[in-house]
Amino acid sequence: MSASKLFTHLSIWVGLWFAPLVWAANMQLGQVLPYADCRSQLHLSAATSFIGAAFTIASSFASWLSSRRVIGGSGEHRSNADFGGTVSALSATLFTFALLMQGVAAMVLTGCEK
Amino acid sequence: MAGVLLALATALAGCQREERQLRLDPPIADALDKIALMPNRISGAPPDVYFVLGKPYEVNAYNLSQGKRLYAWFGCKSCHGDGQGGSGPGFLDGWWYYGPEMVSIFASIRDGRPHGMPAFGDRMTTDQIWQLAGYVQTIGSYEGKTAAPSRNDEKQTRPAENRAPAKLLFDEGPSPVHPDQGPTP
Amino acid sequence: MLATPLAGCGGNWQSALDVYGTSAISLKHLIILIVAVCSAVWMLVMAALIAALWRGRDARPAPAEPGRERRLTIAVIGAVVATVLIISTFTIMSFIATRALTVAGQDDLTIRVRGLQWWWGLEYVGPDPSSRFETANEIHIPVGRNVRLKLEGVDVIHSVWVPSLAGKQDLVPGRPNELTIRAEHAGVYRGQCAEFCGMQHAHMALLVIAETQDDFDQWAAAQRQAAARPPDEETAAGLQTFLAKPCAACHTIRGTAAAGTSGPDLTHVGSRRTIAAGLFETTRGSLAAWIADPQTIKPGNNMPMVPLTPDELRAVSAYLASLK
Amino acid sequence: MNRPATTTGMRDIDIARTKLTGALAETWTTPSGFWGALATVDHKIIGRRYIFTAFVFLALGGVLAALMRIQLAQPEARLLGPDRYNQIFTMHGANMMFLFAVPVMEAVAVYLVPLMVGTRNIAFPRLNAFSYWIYLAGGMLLWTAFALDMGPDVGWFAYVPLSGPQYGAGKRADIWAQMITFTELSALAVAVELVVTIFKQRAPGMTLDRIPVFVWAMLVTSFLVIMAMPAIMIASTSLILDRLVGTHFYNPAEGGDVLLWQHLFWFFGHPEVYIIFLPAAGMVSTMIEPFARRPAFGYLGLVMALIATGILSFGLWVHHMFVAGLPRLGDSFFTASSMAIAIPAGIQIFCWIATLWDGRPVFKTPLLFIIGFIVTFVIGGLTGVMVASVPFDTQVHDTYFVVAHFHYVLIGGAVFPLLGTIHYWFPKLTGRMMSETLGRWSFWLIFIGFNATFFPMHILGLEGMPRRIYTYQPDLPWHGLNLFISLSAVILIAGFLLFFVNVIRSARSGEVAPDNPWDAPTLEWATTSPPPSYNFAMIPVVGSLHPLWSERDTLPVADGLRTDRRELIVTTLATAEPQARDASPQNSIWPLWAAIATTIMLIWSIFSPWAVVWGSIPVAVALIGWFWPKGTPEDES
Repeated sequence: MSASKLFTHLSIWVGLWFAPLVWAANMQLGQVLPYADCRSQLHLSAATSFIGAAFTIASSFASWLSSRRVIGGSGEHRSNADFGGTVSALSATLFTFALLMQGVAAMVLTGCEK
Repeated sequence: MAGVLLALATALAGCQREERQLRLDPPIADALDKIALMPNRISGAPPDVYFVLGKPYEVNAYNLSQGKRLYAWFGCKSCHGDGQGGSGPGFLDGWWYYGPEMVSIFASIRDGRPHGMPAFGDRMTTDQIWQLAGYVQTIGSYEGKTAAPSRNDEKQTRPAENRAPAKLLFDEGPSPVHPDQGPTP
Repeated sequence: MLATPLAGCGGNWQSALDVYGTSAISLKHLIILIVAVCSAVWMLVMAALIAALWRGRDARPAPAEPGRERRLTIAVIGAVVATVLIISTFTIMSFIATRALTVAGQDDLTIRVRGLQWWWGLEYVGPDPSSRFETANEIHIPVGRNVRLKLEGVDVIHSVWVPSLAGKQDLVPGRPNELTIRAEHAGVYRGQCAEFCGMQHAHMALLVIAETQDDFDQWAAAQRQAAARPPDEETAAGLQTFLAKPCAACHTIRGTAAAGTSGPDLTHVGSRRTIAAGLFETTRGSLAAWIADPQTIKPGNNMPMVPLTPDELRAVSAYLASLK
Repeated sequence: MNRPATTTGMRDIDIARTKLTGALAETWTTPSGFWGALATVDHKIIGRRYIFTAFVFLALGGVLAALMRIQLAQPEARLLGPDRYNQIFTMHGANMMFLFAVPVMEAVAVYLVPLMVGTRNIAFPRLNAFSYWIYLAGGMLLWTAFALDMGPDVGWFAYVPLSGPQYGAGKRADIWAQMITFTELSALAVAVELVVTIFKQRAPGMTLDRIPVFVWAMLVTSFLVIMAMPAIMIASTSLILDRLVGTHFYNPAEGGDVLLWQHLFWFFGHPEVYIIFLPAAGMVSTMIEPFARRPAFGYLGLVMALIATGILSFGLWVHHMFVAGLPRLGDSFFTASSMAIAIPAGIQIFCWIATLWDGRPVFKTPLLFIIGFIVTFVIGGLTGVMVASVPFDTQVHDTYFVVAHFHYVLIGGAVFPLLGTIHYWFPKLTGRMMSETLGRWSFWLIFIGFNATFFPMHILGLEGMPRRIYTYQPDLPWHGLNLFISLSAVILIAGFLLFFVNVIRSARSGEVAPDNPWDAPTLEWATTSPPPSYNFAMIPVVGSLHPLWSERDTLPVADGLRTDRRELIVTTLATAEPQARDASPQNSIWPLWAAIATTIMLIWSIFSPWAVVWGSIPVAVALIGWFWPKGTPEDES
């Protein structure tokens, strides 16, 4: 597989591999940062959640755009690109929703509640 | 197929080991109290009912684990430590003043012994004493019993009972923990 | 959904829907709101399902219409958007209610709650050591005050749950937890261990008695006292039996030689409403039945069957019942 | 297809069509007789065995449930003591989760997935045989122990310290932990086979967007198994180590942590729910097509929902620990993820309703079960949203509300589709149709009995009845509902009995089924009922998502496979272009020996850590026999 082909594949599916990674990382931070939030009166976990949401929504767009590019081109596998791009974009949107809700949680709660 | 046979074989042995006899009928408890000791109060014969029941206090996992509970609750640790000994003798050194038989241990707990071992006969019921005796024998045992309890959820001072701590420690060489202990074997 | 079976609500003393604690009241509002919205959602989905099935009962193939798929797509997207909105509302409501779960005011009364197989050990922790005292299985609290429960799992994991007052919280060995409760009305509220903890998990109840500050102070003062001397000959004999038999090895009666710690403190057992972790009302008879054969009544619990003569049994139960 | 330059063996293109099936049958058949049955690697035979065994465990688990209902019908009942009751509810949970629900889903996939993707056998067929034997051994270990009064009594979740060395007396908890190892081993093996089958053995032309939804569901499920099951194997192994050799994973006094167990267990335990539910959702999406007489609406949405649910399921586990005392903010992150999973679930529900809306439903038994599934699963999903909320959960956690919730999700969400599946694919499994009359009767009995049994449990939970209690006191207001539930359970049990009667009667004397009785669009219906040992005489070539609808008369086929040895086509991952011909293994008795050796090692290791050393020798011998080169060279053309 050539480098450019690999890149195309990765970018079509980016919403399906990158967005979950961001979300999973934020879940882990959610177990760590509340202690820091509570001590320092900051909203670190809110910040990471919203930054994560920005990343996931970007990956959703990236999936969509690169799949459209392949479909617009003349190469083979256009149906696969359509499928992969749509599934990835939709999934990334879902993870964005989860991250946004986590951000809201970090705004409502201080991290000290046990 | 072999798995089935193996499972059956272990299970038949395990049957009695896993049973949980929660209530002892008072007549049986009475009968269990009637041990026959040698005149020097060392060794002797347990009552017949003990064998009829299948030596439940040596081979039954539930009784052994209850014995472990009683060991902590009745303050055995304050003199005997976690089997290591203290102001009282340890059980891990391969040395039993009054013999390793269940009846001797039962008698020691029930009636007490010279040099400070109090009698627990009026503080525990008969089956509790048997449970505790079974457990104490396990600590000082040279053979690991599969029915024996394992480690406690607390700081560890010795290998767990199911690993025959006495044997493990004895292999390392006996270390006297009490000056009155006598010659090490 | 909630109407019929709650007819007997008046006498229900362990219910998340019959609530008298600050926390439980706000939780009940949340529960009713979420259940109502969810019921509406379910009915809408069922209406759509029935309509879909009804529509298609005509076995002829539908005429091909242009844009049918598109209309379906729009309908499904609309339903998904509605779902997202409802879910977001629930989530945010849940966060706000979470914040309200942990309000601990000043001037709290603190009670150390220890979960054991299968009873509750309680220690009232006052500002100075002399005001401390121990009891078991029955918490008295003053109405309208925040009470902080410091939760310790001693052997296995237990969970304290008095649904009429607050949600539950686990007692985890090695990890102390806290739960704040506050009763708005005087009354007797029943709770129960909610985390499976072995053989007698079913019989590990806890009573919370909320009373006025005066009544509470009076009760606390009485609990701080050592046990009264046996008032008559029979109870005196009962005390003697208690001390001479295995009883004293596990139970404490302050003011006597009995100082065991592996069973509940019995100094004022006669003043508690129930014995054996909520199993029976405390009477002389129930005490005698319990002592006579604990393993038949509560199989697997850690109280042994102590052989007593009928006279001894009568005396011990009379003595314990006299420990007000 | 590309014609190879040189021919090294007998190919299907070289012989006449009439002789072709005979030659293939000779190559692929399972020899009759006892040893032939033990040595078979045919995915259909193993799949049928797997399904049958799983249903036996379902029946046994049902008996336990009935015992519990008899006990709970009256306050302070004395039918069962606490010791027996604790064993029974533990066995019920462990049996239903580990010996029924997960295996039966994988079993259906073992049977169907190779047929649905149009190949001749599952990937790694010998591993498949091994996985069945290991599963059987694990089930027998658990049930033998139970029959001998040494069944686990610590709950199917086996929380430490109750299951730990100090409070779990005897070998009961070890038997639970080792049973986990058996079933996880078999589940992992099947998952690996399914992933490779789906990725590399799809019929030519079956691009990603032409994979049947059930196959997608099994692909996602297999990945969940591969990622979730190691967590529980680590947990159960470290539990056995704590209990047997005195390690301190869960001992707080020595730096262990009792909550570590809960994290490990639920990191597996929550995806587990989706390991059971996703295949069921896939079954519904696949079954709904012939009964709505139109393609499932929103293929992309359905597949996206499966994948997203699968990933999200790894971020929900703490919602089982909301009252364990973790920081509320961390808990709330899990509330957010748990709530988010309602969205893909909603997408699927809406797509199914849209399919029915636009279709012309045929009210046969499988569709009844699909409708029953939607009705009950929506309730289970909505109560799932409720328990996902931290404050709500503090009141209902560990109460009968949760019992009601997960029975709605697992019976309503997985067993209903599964029963529909059995009715639907029964002709493919046995060559006979199931009785429609009995099917309808059993559906209505199960549907009514189920709701009457489990709906009142919601109310009991809110009224304060905790889970896992062996009895309750008469002065608590739970008696009436409990009696009602126990009586309703009779209806539910009657429904299941009728289902079993239907299965047995139909298998022996049901109407003989045609190849495609439901006019279904997927590939498994392109072959005979039941399929021949080689599945397809010629491998089909797929041009659409619904090959049997778009190519009603003749399905295009690929040729070039050898007939004198077991061969199948390997295709590319994304686009399913033919890549190579690959040999598929012959029957072998060695997987059975390997399973027996593994069983001995695993059971022995309950009693002694040395079993791992000495027990691995026979395992190694069996594996050497298994993989011994047979001298058939790879045919690389």
